[in-house]
Amino acid sequence: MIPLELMALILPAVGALLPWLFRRDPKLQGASTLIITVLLLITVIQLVRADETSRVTLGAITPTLEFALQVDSLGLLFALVASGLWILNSIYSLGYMHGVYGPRFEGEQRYWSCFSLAIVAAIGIAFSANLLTLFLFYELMTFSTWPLVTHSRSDEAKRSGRIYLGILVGSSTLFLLSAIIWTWVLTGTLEFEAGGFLAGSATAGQVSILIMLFCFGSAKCAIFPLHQWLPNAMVAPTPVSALLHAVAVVKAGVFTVLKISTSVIGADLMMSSWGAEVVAWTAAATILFASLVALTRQQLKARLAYSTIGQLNYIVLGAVVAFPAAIEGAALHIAMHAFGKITLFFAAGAIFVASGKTRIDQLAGIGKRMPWTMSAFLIGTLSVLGLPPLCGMWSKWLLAEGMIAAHQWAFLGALIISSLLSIAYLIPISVQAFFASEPDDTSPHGEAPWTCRIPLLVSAAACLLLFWWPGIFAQLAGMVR
Amino acid sequence: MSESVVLRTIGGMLIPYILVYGIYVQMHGEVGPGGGFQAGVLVAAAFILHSLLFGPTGTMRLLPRWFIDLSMSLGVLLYIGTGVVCLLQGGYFLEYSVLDRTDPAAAEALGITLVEAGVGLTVASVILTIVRKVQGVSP
Amino acid sequence: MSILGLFNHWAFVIIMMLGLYAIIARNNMIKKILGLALFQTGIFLMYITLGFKEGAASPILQHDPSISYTNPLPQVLILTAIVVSLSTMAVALAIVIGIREEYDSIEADEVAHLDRQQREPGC
Amino acid sequence: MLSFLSPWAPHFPILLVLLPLLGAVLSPLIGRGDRGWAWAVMTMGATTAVAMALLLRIREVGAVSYPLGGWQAPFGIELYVDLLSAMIALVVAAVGWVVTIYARASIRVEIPGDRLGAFWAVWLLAITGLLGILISGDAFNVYVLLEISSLTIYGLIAMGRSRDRKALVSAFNYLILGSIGASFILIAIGLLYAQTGTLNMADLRLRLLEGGSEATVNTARAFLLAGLGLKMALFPLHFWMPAAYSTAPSAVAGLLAATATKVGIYMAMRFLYSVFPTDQGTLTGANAWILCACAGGAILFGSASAARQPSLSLLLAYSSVAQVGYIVLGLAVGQIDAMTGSILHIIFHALMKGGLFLGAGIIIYRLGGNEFDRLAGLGRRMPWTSAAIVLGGLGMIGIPGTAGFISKLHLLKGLFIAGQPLLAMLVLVGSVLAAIYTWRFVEVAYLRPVTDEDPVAVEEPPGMLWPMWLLIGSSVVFGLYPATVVKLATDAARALLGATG
Repeated sequence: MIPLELMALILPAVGALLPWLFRRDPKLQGASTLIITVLLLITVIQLVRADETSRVTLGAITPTLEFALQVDSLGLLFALVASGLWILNSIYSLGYMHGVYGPRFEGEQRYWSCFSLAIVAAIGIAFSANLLTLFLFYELMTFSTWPLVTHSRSDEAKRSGRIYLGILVGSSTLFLLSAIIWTWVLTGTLEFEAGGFLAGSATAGQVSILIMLFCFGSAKCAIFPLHQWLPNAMVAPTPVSALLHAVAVVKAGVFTVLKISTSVIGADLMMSSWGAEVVAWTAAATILFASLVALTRQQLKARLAYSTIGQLNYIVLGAVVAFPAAIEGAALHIAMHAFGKITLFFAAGAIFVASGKTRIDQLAGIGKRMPWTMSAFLIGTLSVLGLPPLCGMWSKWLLAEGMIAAHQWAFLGALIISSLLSIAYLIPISVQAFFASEPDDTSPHGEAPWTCRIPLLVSAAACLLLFWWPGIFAQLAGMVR
Repeated sequence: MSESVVLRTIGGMLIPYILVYGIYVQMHGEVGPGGGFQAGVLVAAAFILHSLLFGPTGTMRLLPRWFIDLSMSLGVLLYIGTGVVCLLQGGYFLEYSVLDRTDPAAAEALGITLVEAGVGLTVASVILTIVRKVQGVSP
Repeated sequence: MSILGLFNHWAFVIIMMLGLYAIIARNNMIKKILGLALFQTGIFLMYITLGFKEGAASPILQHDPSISYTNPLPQVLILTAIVVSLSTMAVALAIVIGIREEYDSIEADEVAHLDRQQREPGC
Repeated sequence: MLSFLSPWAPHFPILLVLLPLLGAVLSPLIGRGDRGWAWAVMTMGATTAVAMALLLRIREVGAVSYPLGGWQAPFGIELYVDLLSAMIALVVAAVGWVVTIYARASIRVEIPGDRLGAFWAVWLLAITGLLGILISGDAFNVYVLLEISSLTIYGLIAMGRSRDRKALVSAFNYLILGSIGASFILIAIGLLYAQTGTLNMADLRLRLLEGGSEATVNTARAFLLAGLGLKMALFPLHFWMPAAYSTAPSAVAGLLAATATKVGIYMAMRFLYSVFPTDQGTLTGANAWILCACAGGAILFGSASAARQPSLSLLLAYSSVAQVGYIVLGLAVGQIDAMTGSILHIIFHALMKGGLFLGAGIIIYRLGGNEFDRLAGLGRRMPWTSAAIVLGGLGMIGIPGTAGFISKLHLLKGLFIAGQPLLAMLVLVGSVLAAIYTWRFVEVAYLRPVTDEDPVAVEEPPGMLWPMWLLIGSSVVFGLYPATVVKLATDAARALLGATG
């Protein structure tokens, strides 16, 4: 019997092979991916329901240093979000890719295969038992998503790919890896442990430097000044932006930060170290900076990307402030922001498929032509803003509670100001779409195909439902603190 | 190739003596100065002289390429073979004394003679090959 | 120990440096090889002088226990090293013959020039 | 597994050189072409089996000594094999075997029949020399065997003339520099002999520990390091290597990249740590600093130059310059984890770089050269070759999951423990530079469209493909399941440093 944790890795890995096996038949490629996604979700749900989980060893370097999996609540939260949204995103991909690139687009196998590999990496990061395993899958994620970013193979894609890889690989090898090895040298272990294992092995100065190395090393969390890769990655097809650059990749970054805060360094050390403060201020500054930049961006996807940068740094802020409520809020924000932001990206992609529009000023009056899409977009917007009755409220609430409990008024202020700013850059899109009149020269178009519409409606509905029944996500996030 | 009759005659007369001297150095190497290296060079010198006097093609006919190649390999084989026989006799590689357990001293002498013969054969043929390469005689 | 106390070292270093100079300064490949040979000969000299002992006989076994011999081992070693050097010369000459066949020159700078020429229009 | 060899167990060390030597000698009698190839493959297979058996035996009984001719050390010539040398010998033999299998097709197109001559004999002789260095316990024999391998390698490189006449020039330059390097080593050995009166390496150590003229010993060490630096292409003595590797026949380049420089590094380890006296197992003063500086320069210069080369072969060669830097860095620090990292990198780099050069050779075989201009769209034209090269490149970067990561991990750990975080940073910067040069290939192969006149798909000869994948694949397997090798390397490093403690 294969352990469920391993199963969750193997399934998407098989999913990465299937497109090459079925290269002759595109229908089969899509169908097989869908089956895999559903199986993966079932596996993850089984893991959530399981009472006890065991440690699974994948390989060993030395007897004390292994590639190993170990499930915990934070990991389950991330895995559940990633695998659940993967289903929606695969359906959406079918509609989007065939709508934009034609029924048999070039690099189809590569597209599906790399997508599955990115999910392998996400699951691996979620379930990793130690820093080494986490680093393994962290890098796998970088390299498996590069072909997706450069999917169009244009010069722009090539340039973006260089920035993408340059920042992510550079920061992870220079900072994250050196932090990991330094931790290893100081403590002799890399195994995650609830409450951290660094206490007692390192001086205050070392801890501070380590915190900074770790946080700037996981540049996937898009902390300033290492955020530039994310807007650049928007050159990728929208499903990639939706799942990977709003959910899987970026959340892998903040997940790493959160995990290190809770299970490597420990909340107590975090709260007392100046390194955490440096990171927190940087995160706060990033939040405001990203919100301001978002205001100036006219490309819809670019604006969403900067919004993502801001939202990600909420999580980083929560993780480094490290008060229980802040940690819980940060963990919950991984899930809640995911549902809201993926809805927005799905809608942006649907608009592109149906009308070919990418700029915000082109969207005047589009609500009448695409009522379903734009309604979902509105719901997503409100959820990202954190307004009731949408799920985004819970995580922001908890984050704010954490800041208050920690007496971090400046950071609370940053959260509030950025929320106001996000009203300024997101709401006008919907307002314009529904209430402005359409320019005369628009060519008529209808809604996007149903394969695009259904996923976005489902995710919008999820935003609503999760407000009333945050259920399992809230439970898992509660267990993290 | 020399056109001078004097050189050809005198040189031709010298060749057998050089060869004999080479063989003497080879055989005497076990008890005095000498041995395979020196003998090999002397023997080769005889044939180099031959090729200078009568032209490379003449020597080629005398000692065809396949023969030189063969003796090159055979020389090393003789060397290794002696060592391997020692191995098979239960000794270490090149431990000659095990060749004849009743008379280790004679066995030593036998072993060293065989090995030196191998060295001589190889050195002579290698030097001839090098000289031919420089002379530009292609096979 | 006086400067001249290690006379043999001075000799071998000077010979070596002469060889090295030829390798570096001479353009002709054959002369470079000759320089290399000189260089190696210097080292052989060092080894052989190592085994020298004043007033000692050459190491050929004589049935007289009172005789002191020079150390035979360096000579044996150097015999091997000479063979190695000889092989090096052989390989070097073979390569130079090849260069001559391909480039029709054995001057290092001319050969380098020909290579550069080949590259430029080739791209 | 290899139990049928057990009656021969005491003789494994000599068999390790005897088999390829016998193969080399008999090879001209067997014939050229395919028959010669089959013979070479058989020979190397047997050699690999012996190397494997030797390693297994040493793991059981510890280091093995073999007195040649029954003369006991320190009077006779001794073969001495310990864990370190047995591991590297296995790598040399196994990679040699795989490359021999590969060589069949590539030699056929790159060396015309009338030039083939005694190719297989020379080939096997080169491997004999390399294996001999590894198992020799006698300093002078190391020199002789080093020259045997070097001379044959000069010849092998020169055989690249049919594809690129520059091979002759690079072989000549390599010969001159290599001979000077070897002469320096000869001087060093001579000085050591003058100081101690012995050539046996274990005995040398004992007598050097007794004391003596420090000036002589230091001079000897300086000559040795300069000579070995040339042989292992340590920056700034690396000039010969890119030219030689990029013009040699591709099978030869694969063999050299995987084995030749590694054996030079092995000699440095052997001499610096188990012959010369060390202070508590570490190098001190100028020795350590000069080596660290050279290694650092190699990493930065090699990686940065690799990113600017016009062809894949040159890129790989400069990458080798950098990788030698990593290995020497671990060697110079003399900390046990760093040394483990170095030993691991010797092994893993042999697999990866060997595989990469074989990949570059397949491209030459099919496209006639591997300048980047020709490689546009290679990802679709030769998917398997390109994929292997990318995988090998990831190993050069040290991405976790590849073998390169395992060795770098240990190296970095050692550098941190030794209190050299700056050097560790240097290694990491090198990794980032490696990402740049690897990605140069990736962008050309996968993002640049295929030029119109070229046919889209090119057949990739399976006889060359699977040896390459064997090497690259094994590096990935070792990246995920390295425990056994790491254990062996740690033991070897401990023995190497502990012998001095």
